[in-house]
Amino acid sequence: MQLREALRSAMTEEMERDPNVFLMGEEVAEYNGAYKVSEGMLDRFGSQRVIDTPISEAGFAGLGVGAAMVGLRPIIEFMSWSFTLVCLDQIVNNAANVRYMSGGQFKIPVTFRGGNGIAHGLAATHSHRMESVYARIPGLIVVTPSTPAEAKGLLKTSIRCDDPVIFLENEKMLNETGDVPDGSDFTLPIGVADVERQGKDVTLLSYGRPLARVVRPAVEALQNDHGIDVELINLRTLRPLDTQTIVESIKKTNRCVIVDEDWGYCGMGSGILYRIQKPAFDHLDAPIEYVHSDEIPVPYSHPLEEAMLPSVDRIVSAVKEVCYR
Amino acid sequence: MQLREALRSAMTEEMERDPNVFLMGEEVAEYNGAYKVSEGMLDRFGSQRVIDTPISEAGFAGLGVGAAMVGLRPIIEFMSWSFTLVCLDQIVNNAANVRYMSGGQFKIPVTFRGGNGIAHGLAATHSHRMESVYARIPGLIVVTPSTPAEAKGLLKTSIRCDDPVIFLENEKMLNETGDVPDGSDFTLPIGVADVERQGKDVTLLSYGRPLARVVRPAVEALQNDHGIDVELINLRTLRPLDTQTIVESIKKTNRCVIVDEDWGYCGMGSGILYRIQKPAFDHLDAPIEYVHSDEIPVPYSHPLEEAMLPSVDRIVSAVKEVCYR
Amino acid sequence: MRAPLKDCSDPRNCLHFDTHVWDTRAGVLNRTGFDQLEWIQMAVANDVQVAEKRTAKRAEISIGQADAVSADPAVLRDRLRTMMLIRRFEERTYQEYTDPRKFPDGRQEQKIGGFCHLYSGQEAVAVGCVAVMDKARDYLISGYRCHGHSLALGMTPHAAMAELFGKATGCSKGKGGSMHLFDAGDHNMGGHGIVGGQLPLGVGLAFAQKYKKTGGVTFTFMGDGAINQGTHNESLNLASLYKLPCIFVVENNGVAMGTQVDRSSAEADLAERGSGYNMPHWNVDGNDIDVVIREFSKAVERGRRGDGPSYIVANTYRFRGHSMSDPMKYRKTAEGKWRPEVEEARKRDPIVILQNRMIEQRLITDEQIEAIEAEVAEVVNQAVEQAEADPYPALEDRFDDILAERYPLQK
Amino acid sequence: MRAPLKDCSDPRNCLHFDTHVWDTRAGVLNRTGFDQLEWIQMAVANDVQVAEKRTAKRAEISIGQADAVSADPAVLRDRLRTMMLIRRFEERTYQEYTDPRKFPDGRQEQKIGGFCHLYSGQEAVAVGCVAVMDKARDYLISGYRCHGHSLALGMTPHAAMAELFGKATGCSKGKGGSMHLFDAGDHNMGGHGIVGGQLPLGVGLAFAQKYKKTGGVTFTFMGDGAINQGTHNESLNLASLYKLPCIFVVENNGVAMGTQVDRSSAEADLAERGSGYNMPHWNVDGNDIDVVIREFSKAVERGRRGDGPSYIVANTYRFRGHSMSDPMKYRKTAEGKWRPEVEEARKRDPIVILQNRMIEQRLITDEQIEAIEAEVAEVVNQAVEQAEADPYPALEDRFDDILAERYPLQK
Ligand SMILES: Cc1ncc(C[n+]2csc(CCOP(=O)(O)OP(=O)(O)O)c2C)c(N)n1
Ligand SMILES: Cc1ncc(C[n+]2csc(CCOP(=O)(O)OP(=O)(O)O)c2C)c(N)n1
Ligand SMILES: [Mg+2]
Ligand SMILES: [Mg+2]
Repeated sequence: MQLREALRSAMTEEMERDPNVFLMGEEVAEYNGAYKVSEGMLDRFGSQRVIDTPISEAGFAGLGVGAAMVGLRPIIEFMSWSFTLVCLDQIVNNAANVRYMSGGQFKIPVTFRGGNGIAHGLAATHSHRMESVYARIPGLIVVTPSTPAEAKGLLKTSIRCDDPVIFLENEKMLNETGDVPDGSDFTLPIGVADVERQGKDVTLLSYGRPLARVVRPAVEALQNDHGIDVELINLRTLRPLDTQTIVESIKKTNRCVIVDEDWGYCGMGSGILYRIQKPAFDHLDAPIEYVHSDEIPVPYSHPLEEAMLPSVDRIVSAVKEVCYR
Repeated sequence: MQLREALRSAMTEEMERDPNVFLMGEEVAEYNGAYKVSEGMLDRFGSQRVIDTPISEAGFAGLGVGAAMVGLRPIIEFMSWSFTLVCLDQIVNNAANVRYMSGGQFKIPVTFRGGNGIAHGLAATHSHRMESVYARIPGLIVVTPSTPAEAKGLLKTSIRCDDPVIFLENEKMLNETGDVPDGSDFTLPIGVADVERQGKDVTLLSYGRPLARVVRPAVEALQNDHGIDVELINLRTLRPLDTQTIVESIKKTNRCVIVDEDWGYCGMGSGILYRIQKPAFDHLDAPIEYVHSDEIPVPYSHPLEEAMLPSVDRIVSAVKEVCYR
Repeated sequence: MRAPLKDCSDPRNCLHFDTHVWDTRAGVLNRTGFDQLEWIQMAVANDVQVAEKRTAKRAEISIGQADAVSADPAVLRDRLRTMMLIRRFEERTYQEYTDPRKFPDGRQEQKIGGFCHLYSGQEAVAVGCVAVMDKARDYLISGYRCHGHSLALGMTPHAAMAELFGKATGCSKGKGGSMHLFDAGDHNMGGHGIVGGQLPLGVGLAFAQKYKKTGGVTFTFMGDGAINQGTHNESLNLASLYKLPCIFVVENNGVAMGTQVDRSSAEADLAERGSGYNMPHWNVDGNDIDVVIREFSKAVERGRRGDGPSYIVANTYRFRGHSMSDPMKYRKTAEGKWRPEVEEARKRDPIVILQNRMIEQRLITDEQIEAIEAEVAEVVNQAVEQAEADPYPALEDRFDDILAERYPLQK
Repeated sequence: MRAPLKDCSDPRNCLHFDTHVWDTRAGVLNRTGFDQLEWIQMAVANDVQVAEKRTAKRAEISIGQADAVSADPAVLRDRLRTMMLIRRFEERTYQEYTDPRKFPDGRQEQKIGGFCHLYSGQEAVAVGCVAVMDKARDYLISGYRCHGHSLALGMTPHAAMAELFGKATGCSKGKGGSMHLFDAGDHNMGGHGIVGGQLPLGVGLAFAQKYKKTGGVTFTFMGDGAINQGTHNESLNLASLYKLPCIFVVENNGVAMGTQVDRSSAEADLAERGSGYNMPHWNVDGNDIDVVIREFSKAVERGRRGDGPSYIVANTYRFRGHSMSDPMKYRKTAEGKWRPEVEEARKRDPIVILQNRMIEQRLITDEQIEAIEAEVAEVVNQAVEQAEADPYPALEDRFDDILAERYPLQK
């Protein structure tokens, strides 16, 4: 199953399960989704529940929060998380804060989803990696799948979750295929990292798109070409972070490398690094390495963009460095 | 001189020096500034150069960027940096990216300034600490003063700077007084941290408002009550970070504590921690401690708000912990 | 005894407001320009000329059932009491804000923190609005100047004052404060601190009402300053495009902080900002509760009928400063005296207007009004006393109410 | 030979657009509703009735000096050539986007990355706009559909194509790409990828023009989808409040991605979205360059005179899909055939309109048109060849052009 199909089946099943769930966003209905994630859903559920919007991100993000305050369970699709720079206030001050500011009177069961990060050739305005911006905010849940099964299992839990969920896909991930467990009961837990591969030499932390693009290939290269046995942890949830699983792993490997496509400084990896450096300090034989994108606006030109991104080579070097090889 | 007067004198001098400098923002002119920073400036410079705006942050932030593209040097005042959640796109995609996306054809000499962070009793929507959000962005400069002299010297350099500067004040800082060197030639450098106090036992990093509120008192308490000799570094510039000064200090003290009022995870301190943990790793005798606000939306109620903030006690404990005392 | 009801002398509050002119296009109720007398005269002239054609359309929006004149005297007295309660609450809040709590050891402490925005002078809008609401299915959402709306919706002065004091017994357990008063039970959807930030939420509430076919409507309040936020454009368009029962109410008190409307909006007739969305948009006299009730009722009926949103500018006046620290220089002459506008506005005090009208119509006596005055003063007194005696939240409570679920979560 | 110039059959492109109706208030040029014939008739009738009163006001905006009919034939031919160059460039871009670069080893590589939005069909707007600009002092800023504006302003096809190819010789050194074409020398202020994000920048450019008293104006372009962003409200109000020489141009090509205007805007007459700001707002036929020139000139004069901004909706049609991946199902019947609208739009091709008019007026011959066709094809050919031969930027160059200063910085 393609990852886009997994997302679609999660949404379809949840909409069938609960009439309060609806899907709204730019081009989700008549166009069948800018990236065809919602293909066929308008036909299936009708225009009351699969709803096209004008290009008004602040308007419809806030609409989702308002509807969630009174019991609907909106799925709000952003064509790109980059565009949420125009509506951050609605997510931070309304989705994340209204529950607290009302002393717990409201639940905000809204799921915001769409493509996050670099999707190649889109240049600086369209290539924002927003994970650290949202993961920093108390009151939000941040989830990021990397396989079709994760996409389905995590999205279903996100839709059922009574808190606002930031669900980060990536345009280039949508064509990826993988097995997805049968049955509409299949869900995956939020707040639990997945130890994708057991290993004894080094703990490698990553999430989302770079896993398939560079991290898994690097892990293989490290084993085959360098004899380094990597424990690979796919974080899946960025807030709340499953610190326990990570620290347990570092206690075993005594080494840690973080890989993401964010900018490093104040980026996602910085947050992860902060969460673990203290509990892991006594177990670390080397500083934590953090492989991230170059700290530059994302250039359009393909070779420059390629050069700025974490690569298999950069990961291999970083792992070798913490292993002092 | 009050800090607000120092800001005013920096703006006044720069506006006298360069006719391309102007001040724009909500209530800056006829009301004399929501916090009286720009008091008297309308009378002095007239309504062509001291300009009130409607409550349209995205509009006037972008106006500033556009005007800067063609050679003006706008000072854009935000009543609070919290409100820039509604105009982040203008700052990130326009102020920070236009130069790069045009291959360097434009300079963007705009200064955005206003109160950042917690100003007491304003609750979750009005208490955002935005420093890490902006410090993460390539293309921006982030500056934060803590004394009247710094306010003046850094603001003058910011206005003269050809890049977009995020200048972070704090409402509760404006009444603070201190000496400011005479003369309109006085400026301070961007990108240079200030070793406020030499010490041998531990390096303490902080910036902005908490310095006066809790950090300096804690440093005194540590010396007097615990015999711990702190090297206190006032960062002054958050992007680009003066990593060199920090690492030099840690090489001497072998211990480091970061204090800010941000949320920890993916917050400012996380970014700083990431920048230094690797170069400092071999010199650190303890994990870096990071004292930050509780990771909760800012509560209105005074005792709760007080409880969430870094305190002298928390800083003292953290310092004692890294000193293993 | 009561200042007599005069001809309006402040053009902003002039009764011309509820003279509405019909645009020729279907369903669009147009506004009158209050500072462009020529335009008003012109419009009225046109109105006569094409009166025939318009009659059919005008009938589309009939007068609401809540017409004040025909209402039960007890209901009218209750409305007056609510307005007086709000006024008393706000004026007491002013005192509480400025009088610090004094401890035996000489220490002082501010009772109310942060910003505090009083509603005095605007009571007819909130109380008139709630009068036309069906609280079983309608919602109200507002900005940070939300004490009046909250009390009108039924929040007890104690729950409101305790929130201002940051006490555990406050409506939001002390976590929201003055700008963020919520009461889910009253369908009071807050209290929102970011100017314009509540507009998309209001659209979302109305969306839910349409989605669930409740027949409810949502009143979405904002100030005259908020119309200049981006959310204004997005929210009006979405509400009209989806035909949502969202009633936008601009409380035009003439000023945003210290910026008068003509210095913040390029078009001084604010109802015009509601054009371009295929939605009725008009001005009403926000100081006359009967006008508010009559005009808001039209919007309610339109919403319930499924015809979509409305945009109403309620023109009123803010008696106090923007927040507590505001010296209101913009209302003073160079010599520091109040400008005549302030005196004029006092004459149009919404409470006095209603009192005088009720006296004239023999629905109330001076003695009864004084009894109400005493009663609400006592209620507010007790609220303050109780709130003052109430405990602060336990410090550990600050970690509650952030998330609804526990994590890890699998569902 | 050329498809004959017909009466407009697509109401969107009907010449009614440039019939403008005056509002009675000072300086406000109103729009005609193109899908509400009744309203148009009504408006026209009113127009006659109050014609007397309006004459004085209408005179306020006189016809611009750039009136097409009186222009030099060489100038007209040059405009036609620019339109044809843009068309040829865009159609070639379409090919280059879809034909990957093939290497001897069989490897393939896309020449143009990311999104690419073609301007075919809208040429009269950009070229007409540049015709009324004084490039020494005026600016133009646009959205991501910016190839046409850039070429019209004078960017060489080579600099544009090299940018699309991500080459070092591109106008932005390969760093901006298709959506972010800039040329400071041409006063081409970009190329902006975020829908509506450029509007405040346009206001800022106009602010600088007023501040420096240059007499210049700024054309701020957007699509019909962009009018639903928050920045639209904020920018229009700021521009009018400060009386800035900012000319907002909505290129209404009927669709935003796959969303037709009537599904994105509650009011289908988009010029109405410019009301409420005390600013002239009207529709023009964006497919007729002479109309564009005549109407835009009025806005330019207004701006230069210091009277403030204008809001013009140029109604046109996008011949290609939104971006390269768009199958345009929304323009097809259930059987996958083009809907009649597409055929109609072809008949209103802005290039054909101008060609036919010039032929009729004996300003050009068929042979001359063919010569231009051949010439622009060759220019584009060479641009592609040169761009293809050009080097990519050096990898280290990616670290340049971020900041203008070196840090630490003291000044
Ligand atoms: C986005 C944003 N910008 C600025 C502020 C600061 N602020 C709070 S209230 C206010 C004035 C609002 O005036 P108006 O909308 O007329 O409401 P009123 O106070 O008159 O009720 C301003 C500028 C804010 N809260 N949010
Ligand atoms: C804020 C934002 N939201 C969404 C997008 C994605 N997007 C790019 S173009 C477009 C459609 C714009 O249509 P319109 O404004 O009519 O311009 P046109 O493409 O017709 O020229 C959309 C939704 C974006 N770039 N920015
Ligand atoms: Mg106001
Ligand atoms: Mg369009």
